Amino acid sequence: MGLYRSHVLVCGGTGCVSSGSQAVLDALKKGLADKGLDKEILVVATGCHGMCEMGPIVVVYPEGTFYCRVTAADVPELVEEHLFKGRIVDRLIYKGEGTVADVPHYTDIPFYKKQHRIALRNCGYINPENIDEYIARDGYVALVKAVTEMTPDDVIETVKESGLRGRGGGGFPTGLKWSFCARSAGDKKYVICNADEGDPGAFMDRSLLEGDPHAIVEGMLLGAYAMGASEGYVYCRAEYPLAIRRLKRTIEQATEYGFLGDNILGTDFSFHLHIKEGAGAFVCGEETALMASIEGQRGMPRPRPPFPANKGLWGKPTNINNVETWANVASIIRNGGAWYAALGTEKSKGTKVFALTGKVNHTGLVEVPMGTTIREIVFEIGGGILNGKKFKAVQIGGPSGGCLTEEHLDIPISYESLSQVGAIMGSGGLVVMDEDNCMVDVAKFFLEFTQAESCGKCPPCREGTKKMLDILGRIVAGKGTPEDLDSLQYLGTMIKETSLCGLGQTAPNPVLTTLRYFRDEYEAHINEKRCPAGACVELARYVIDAKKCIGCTKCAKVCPVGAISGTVKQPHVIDQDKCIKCGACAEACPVKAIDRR
Amino acid sequence: MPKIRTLEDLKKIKESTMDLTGARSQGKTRIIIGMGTCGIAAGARVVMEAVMAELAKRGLKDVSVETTGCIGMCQDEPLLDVIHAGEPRVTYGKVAPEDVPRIISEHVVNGRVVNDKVIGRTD
Amino acid sequence: MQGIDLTINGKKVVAEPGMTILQAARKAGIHIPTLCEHPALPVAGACRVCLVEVEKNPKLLTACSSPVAPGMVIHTHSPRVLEARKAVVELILIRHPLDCFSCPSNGKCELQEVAYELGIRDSSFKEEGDTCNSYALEDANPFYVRDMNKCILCGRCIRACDSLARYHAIDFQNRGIKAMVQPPVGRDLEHSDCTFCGQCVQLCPVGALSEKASAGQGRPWELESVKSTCSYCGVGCELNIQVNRKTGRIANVTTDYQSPTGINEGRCCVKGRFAWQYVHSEDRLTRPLIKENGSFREAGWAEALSVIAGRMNAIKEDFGSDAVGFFSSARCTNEENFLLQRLSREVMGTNNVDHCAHL
Amino acid sequence: MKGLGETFGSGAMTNDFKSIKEADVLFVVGSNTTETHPVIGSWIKERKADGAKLIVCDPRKIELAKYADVYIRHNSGSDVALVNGMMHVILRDNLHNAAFIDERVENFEALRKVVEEYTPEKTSEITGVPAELIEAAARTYAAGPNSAIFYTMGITQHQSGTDNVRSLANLALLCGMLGRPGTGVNPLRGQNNVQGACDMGALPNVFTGYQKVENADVRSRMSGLWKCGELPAAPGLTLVKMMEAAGTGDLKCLYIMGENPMVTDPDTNHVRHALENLEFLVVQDIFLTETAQLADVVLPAACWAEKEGTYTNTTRTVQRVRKAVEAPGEARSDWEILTDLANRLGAAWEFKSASEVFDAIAACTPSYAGMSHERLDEGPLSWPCPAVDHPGTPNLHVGRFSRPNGKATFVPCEWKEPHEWPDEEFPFLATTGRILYHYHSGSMSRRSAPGEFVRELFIEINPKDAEALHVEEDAMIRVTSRRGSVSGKAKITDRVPPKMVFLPFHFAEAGANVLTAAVIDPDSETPAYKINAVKVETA
Repeated sequence: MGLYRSHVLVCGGTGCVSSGSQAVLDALKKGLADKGLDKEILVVATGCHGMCEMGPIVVVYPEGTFYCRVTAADVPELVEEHLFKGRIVDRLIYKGEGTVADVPHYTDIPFYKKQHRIALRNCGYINPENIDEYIARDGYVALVKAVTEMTPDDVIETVKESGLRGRGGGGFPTGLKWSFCARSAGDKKYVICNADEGDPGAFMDRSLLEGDPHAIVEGMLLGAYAMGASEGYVYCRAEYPLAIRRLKRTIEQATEYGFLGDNILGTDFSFHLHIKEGAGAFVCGEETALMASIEGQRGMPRPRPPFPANKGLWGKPTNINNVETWANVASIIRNGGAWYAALGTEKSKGTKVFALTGKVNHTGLVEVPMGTTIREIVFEIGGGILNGKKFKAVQIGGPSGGCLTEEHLDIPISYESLSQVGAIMGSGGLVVMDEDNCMVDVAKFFLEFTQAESCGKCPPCREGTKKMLDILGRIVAGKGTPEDLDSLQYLGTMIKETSLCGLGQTAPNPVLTTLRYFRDEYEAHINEKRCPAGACVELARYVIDAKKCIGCTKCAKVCPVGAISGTVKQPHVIDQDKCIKCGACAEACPVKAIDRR
Repeated sequence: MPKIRTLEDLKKIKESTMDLTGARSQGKTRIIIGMGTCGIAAGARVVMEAVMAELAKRGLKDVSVETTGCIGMCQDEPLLDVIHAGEPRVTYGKVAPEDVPRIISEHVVNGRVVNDKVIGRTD
Repeated sequence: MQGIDLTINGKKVVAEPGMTILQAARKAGIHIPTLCEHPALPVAGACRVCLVEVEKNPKLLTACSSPVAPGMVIHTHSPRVLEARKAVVELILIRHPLDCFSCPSNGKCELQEVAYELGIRDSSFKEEGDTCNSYALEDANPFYVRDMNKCILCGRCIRACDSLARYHAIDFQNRGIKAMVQPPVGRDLEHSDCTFCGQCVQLCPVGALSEKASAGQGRPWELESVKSTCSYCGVGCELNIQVNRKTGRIANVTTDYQSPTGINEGRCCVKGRFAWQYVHSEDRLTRPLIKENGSFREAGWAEALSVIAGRMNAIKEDFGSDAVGFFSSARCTNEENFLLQRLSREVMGTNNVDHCAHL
Repeated sequence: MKGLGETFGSGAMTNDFKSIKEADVLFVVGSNTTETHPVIGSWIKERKADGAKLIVCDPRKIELAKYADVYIRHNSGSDVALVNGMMHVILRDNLHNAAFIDERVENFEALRKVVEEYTPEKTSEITGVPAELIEAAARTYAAGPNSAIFYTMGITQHQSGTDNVRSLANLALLCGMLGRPGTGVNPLRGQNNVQGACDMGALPNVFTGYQKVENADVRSRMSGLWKCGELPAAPGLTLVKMMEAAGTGDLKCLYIMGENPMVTDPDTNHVRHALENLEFLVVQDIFLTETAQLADVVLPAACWAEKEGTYTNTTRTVQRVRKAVEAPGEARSDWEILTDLANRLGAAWEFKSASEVFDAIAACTPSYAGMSHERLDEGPLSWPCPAVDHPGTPNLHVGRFSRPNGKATFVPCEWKEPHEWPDEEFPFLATTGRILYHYHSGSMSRRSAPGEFVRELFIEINPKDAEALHVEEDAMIRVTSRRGSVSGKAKITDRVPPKMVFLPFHFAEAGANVLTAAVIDPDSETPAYKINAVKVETA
């Protein structure tokens, strides 16, 4: 094949596809062909770049120019100007906050500059459906190296040395976990990739599977080799059709190259990989429930011990890691444990991928070294709070994580530091909240999720979270009592103490952490029947500012319950007892004299 | 497709695929061709094709070929810049396709500037 | 196999390898309350009532599921354990109706026992309107009644159907507070794979499942258990006939999953457990009947037997022994079959005796 | 159980229940186990779930078929051909157990000659089963290592019933699947004490423990033990023959204890005629059954829960039955009634309890000699149990067969056309049997909860036929054979193959046995319930 002077990468991640990247891709191919540039310029569909709210994203190499929100209509200009004449199309390039003097290279953009991509290293950079591109990025080098030059123990030792810990949330040392499974006796062993990404707003697993599926497969192969497993499953939510399609393609290609199947690389190491589509129940992310689901039973956790390493899938020794964990393995084996361990904090090594969402300027996927502060993520990478509002809290670790405050902004993120303040790493959800968020309401939102997703097997999680939810419901409705706070505290503690699986043991976290850091908000709801953030409808109060009011009577006219009185040209007043908080008056007021408190 | 057995097998694939991804990192050496209307009028595209052909012929993977707009020395078009990482930018003027092999073999490969074509250096 | 040394509540205990903490404790005569656990069923670890404290272990462990390990130091009734256990039971009691007075399981209800043991009168978490009443009583079939308002989701019935009856007719449906044990979505029990062997009913720890025919037939403590053998198919399941001496009637039929003598290992089918009411049927014959010109009249034993003896002797006299025949029965006891063939051979002098062996 | 008697020397189930848990291959033929023996059915499913292979042969797609590795839906009455075909494959591929045969079995060559003919192709023709299924079944069974056969009336209730059993016995011998846990040829007996009734000599040709009445020594020992005179030497009439004799008037008096031939015996119309033709009929039962209504004297008996005694189950295991409640009114235990009657007929029996009767059994029955109610109160015992210190015998034929020379013998059989086959006039094949919820004549189960659940006769019919006949679910249809006609609600299901209907026989008011023929297996005298040519119409 000829040499291409330039590559145009079009994001093919779910996010960008949904915002029309396919049309852009087609338009580009056509445009280049028309201009006769298709011999010298290659168009590539890649996985997610992370910065999804900016999609569809197009990156032009070698310059690495980062175009965002590109539409098919922009393509002719892009071709004519940049690709043909080499003139950057200013209006399409990414502008961070404010203006940018000269065109930034992809990696100079603040969103990316602070990042350190290991798991995500190929996402948005290669065509995930082309195994050769993965190999061009040193793909499968680790596998060949391991199988031909290393003993299984060497592999485990390297992973131990790297300090890699479970990225699914538990944070259990991966190498140690592997050594358990490797040591446990069994004629047959399994490795499983947990791709049952259930946290609302989380999509790192999906992006990894879509953007660099071979890395996952290579990681699992290395694990299988290290632990002596001959069969593996990727348990992926059926809601991820693109990821599943790419995985299937990946398995085909890897099998064709002899990385999967019998006698891999001509050795007696054999490994067969299957895809199991999950129904997407949240609890199936819990490893024992996940295995039950693969076995065809209802996804429900079972107590451990016995641990999967001894009695796992179909009673055989089994090792489960999540997508991100597997995605790190190949790089670790290729570059050595020390290389990975050089990143991060003392106990939490390497990098972690976060899904940054909520009230920040740039939402998206972020991979940073452990030890990075929340401030760096929210304010430097995320570009700060939307519309210059005031930062209030971040919910870290998904629905069963904790809510952290201003005062935690500068703690370096690590498994230890987070659990110290009552949160968890979780799978890496990072939801930013501003002054408009009511923390009681936020806690209620997350608890509603966990309660609805509780499998119902154990009473603490099934009954306890429901009872906590009842109490929170009372509080946001202004019917709470001071005793309710003690009940919440006690229930939360007991649920953590007695629940069967991780889902239940962490479910109370949002409530417990908000109780800890935002108790005043709870008390405002209870004692003053007031929602400081003005978010809780039942507690909202509409008040007419006598100074602003011009007495036009518009408000009185629209009020459905006649709660507003006043004479023409005179300030009006709202009878709070009658008011039903519909907000019609505020909309009707021509001078914005009515505000909600 | 024969099954992979060794690192060698991998390397072969990597080699044959390098340009796939090589073009995605600004190479150690950059060749920048002025592609303004003036440049194109003066035959910049023919020059660029010659560059691409030469690189392909020599199997040079670590050279990125970029285009840029008019840089304001229209009288000397076609313009071709060579930048070795860490060295000043050398600009060649009135470059003809037949000059390309020389520039590439002398300058790009062996680091010897082809002085008779140089019209400027900038840091 | 050498034993595993443990300490439970300060007492040195030797357990066998592979035992769970619960088994080890029971062997040592130490009581740990349970709800979802049953020796005949696979472990679930669902109800959390058997949580115990194991030193050096940050989390409390369910005794029913945790294997013993050498040197374990276990506390089954430490303050931490008791608080957790109490909380769990009170959580279960939030929705569980406390109408024990009228509940068919009163006296054998394991939730009642556990609550009593922990000194719980009512759930401190329970609030107005918490008591579950969202499930309609299911009594469409003649065998047993389902009152899912009382279900504590221990899952014993599901495991019984799965691992004993081997039908998997029911499973958990829905999630969260709506989770409930049901036949497959859109089907009622009568149109599911359920074959009404009733093993789930016997294994239900509360009053969610109860035998229809047993209603009002006697409280558990009034019943006397008589071990016998099922009279239906050729398997010969061991059954326990529960008799209420006050009424002289059968209250229900159960099986014993721990019985050393039961060849059925506690299993049974719909007939063995539920097809016993015929014993008390109105249609039972209570006096001998003699037919006179086409219709029966009641008679005493002496009369009936002498009529039979007279006629049979006469026929033997007139037509010889082989003019007489005997049908024995594959449903009668060995003793009865033995005597009938003796009656035929020894007394009437004919080998004309057979039974429906082949039907 | 004659088929097994002559091949192994003993006619009972060869293995116990525990043995199921050790089988690697379960071969279930002519047995709807999950309905007729539910607990055994659950063990079979459990074993299958734990990794054993399951072969199911039945014209009806019974529940077990769902779980089968190999499911064979062969034509009714083609069992002999099917099994011969399997043996053909096994011999062709040298999968048989030569060592076992050399050491323990006779008459191998004869078998080889017979099964030679039954190539998969020919077998496929007779059975209507694809050749590859027959091959698969053969290989699976032979592979074992431990393969167990289970069968019920689906095998025995044919004119060729004994041949069917012989064939299965041949198959087991051929592969050496006997004498070990997890193997065996296991007839699952239908009724709770059918094994016991046979053991007790409630058969025309043998005393207790299958001691032949022809044998003079046996007779004299018995008369000695029973302190009575000469005992009759000539074998008596079988049940079906007695019924014939009653019809012709040769039999004058019949004493029926706990049986209801009006429902359970073939050709109900003939049975009624025969019983009415008797001079004197005594029926001893717990209900005024269809049969009792024809009696001259009816005696009220105590039922299962009201008496002491023992049952012997299908694995030859003797267990105690205990009195739980009082019998109603003046009803008495059968053993009391019989003792009373015998003494009125001149005997001098002094039995005071069922336990004493059992001791008398032990005294004259070698295989029961070591048993007593006292011992049985400790737990069940399987015969043979010859001495009080003998633990009983869960598995038969370990090391040695019960035939005089200790060896078993092959009894090769050729497949024969059934006595009756669908034709122009009677195009359907009707087969009768049990269902889970009822038992035999239904006199007990229909007076209990199950009676409310399954109230009346239903007739299984294949969707294709239902469509052809324009029959809807639950519509009344009439099934008519050369002997009679019965109506019931149509149950449309592919459990039955096209051109077959299935009728449970528990419902007296709509007795399936109106249809059946008194045609019997010449060897075992078992009625051929499973094959009846009938026509089906909307009623």
